[in-house]
Amino acid sequence: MEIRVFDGVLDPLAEVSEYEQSKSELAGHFGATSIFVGTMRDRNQGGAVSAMTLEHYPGMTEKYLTRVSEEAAKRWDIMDSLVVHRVGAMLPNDPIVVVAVWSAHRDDAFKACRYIIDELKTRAPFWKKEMVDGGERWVSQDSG
Amino acid sequence: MEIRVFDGVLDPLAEVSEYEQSKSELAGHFGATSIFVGTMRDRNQGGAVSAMTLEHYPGMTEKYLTRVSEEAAKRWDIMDSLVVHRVGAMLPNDPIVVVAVWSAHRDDAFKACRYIIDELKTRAPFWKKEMVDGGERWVSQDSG
Amino acid sequence: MSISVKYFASVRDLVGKAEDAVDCGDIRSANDVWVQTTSVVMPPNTLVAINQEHARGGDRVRDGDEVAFLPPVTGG
Amino acid sequence: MSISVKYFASVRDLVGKAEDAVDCGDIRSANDVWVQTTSVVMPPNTLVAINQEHARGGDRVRDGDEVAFLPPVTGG
Repeated sequence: MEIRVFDGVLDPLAEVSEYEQSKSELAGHFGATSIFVGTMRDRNQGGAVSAMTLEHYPGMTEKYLTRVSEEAAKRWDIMDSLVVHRVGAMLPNDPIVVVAVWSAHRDDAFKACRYIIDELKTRAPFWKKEMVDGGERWVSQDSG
Repeated sequence: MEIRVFDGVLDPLAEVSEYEQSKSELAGHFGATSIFVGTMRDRNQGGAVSAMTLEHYPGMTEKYLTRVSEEAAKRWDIMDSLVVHRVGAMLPNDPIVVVAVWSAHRDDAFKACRYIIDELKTRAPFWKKEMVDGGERWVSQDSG
Repeated sequence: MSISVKYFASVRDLVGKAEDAVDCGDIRSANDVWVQTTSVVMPPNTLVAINQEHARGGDRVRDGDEVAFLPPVTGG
Repeated sequence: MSISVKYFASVRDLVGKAEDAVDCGDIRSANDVWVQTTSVVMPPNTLVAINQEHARGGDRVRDGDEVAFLPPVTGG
């Protein structure tokens, strides 16, 4: 299980591949991987967005990403999970977050992956500030 | 929307990355990608499996993968989808299938991805023959 | 014209051939195709496809159709 | 010892500072921390964290605690 928050360019599928290859104990044992990638869109709440800055609460963020991952591992029969979340300045089409779950079977993989991203969006202390026509605005709610 | 069946080595996340990059009309518009990878396990039905051969019904397979992808696109608000399925001889830890769905929001992406893999497993004409201790056996049911 | 017949996976192993062809003659259904082209009882979980569409054993088949007998599918 | 206070995102913009510290004195709750360290009304959707755990405004705070005021989260 790994969680990571960093300021920089996120290559989500490279993160998943590298993590999977680093965990030799997984090889041959998992049959299902569910991956979610969240990507910055160029529109939100009906308006064009040209750039975004993601702020977080260092320490608390990692604590909650770890907790949510552990909760998923208790609730479903999964073998491993990875969460990598980017912070800082980014542009439309930039990946923001990747969640991956490895399991023997697909039902557990899908449900655990969905749980982690849903809980991340509800509980992990991240905030988005968007650059829109006319200035900046803090995003006030999850856009789904 | 793309579906593909081929005999060879499948690099599932490279397929997803390449497809996404080839679809420039997606850039900036999607916010959620749900990806499922099915991978060969080294055990099934309680016994060790050393190798596997996947057979299919050429023509009918492609027809049903297309149909299932189209059904998902009608039922949920998605922007694009990709299904790549490997056939032929393979070994444990080899990826067998990848499904990816791009959408504005995560609920549609997750549900459409789950629908495609579930329906693929129910309706698309693929058959697995496993090499086990003592010989070969046709797999008689979906292992999840 | 005739009906082309395909057998897949464990069904192919059972009947000992991958393909066949049969004159339409008095064949009306996919089940009739099985009876005319094999000497074994159809396994109870066998699936039928007509022209690469899932179908039922009792469904009508016609000259030029492609009829296939499939075991339960196990892809993905 | 004292209570360290953090303000994030739109809450930081509102109060005009990212951090503060306040003596425990007669402070009992996170809400008391807000009142003692800011001159504005707490926005109704403000979240409170005590020692990096989600908490409630009325929850008890003690000397050495880290209290944070957060707008609704929008990650992922």
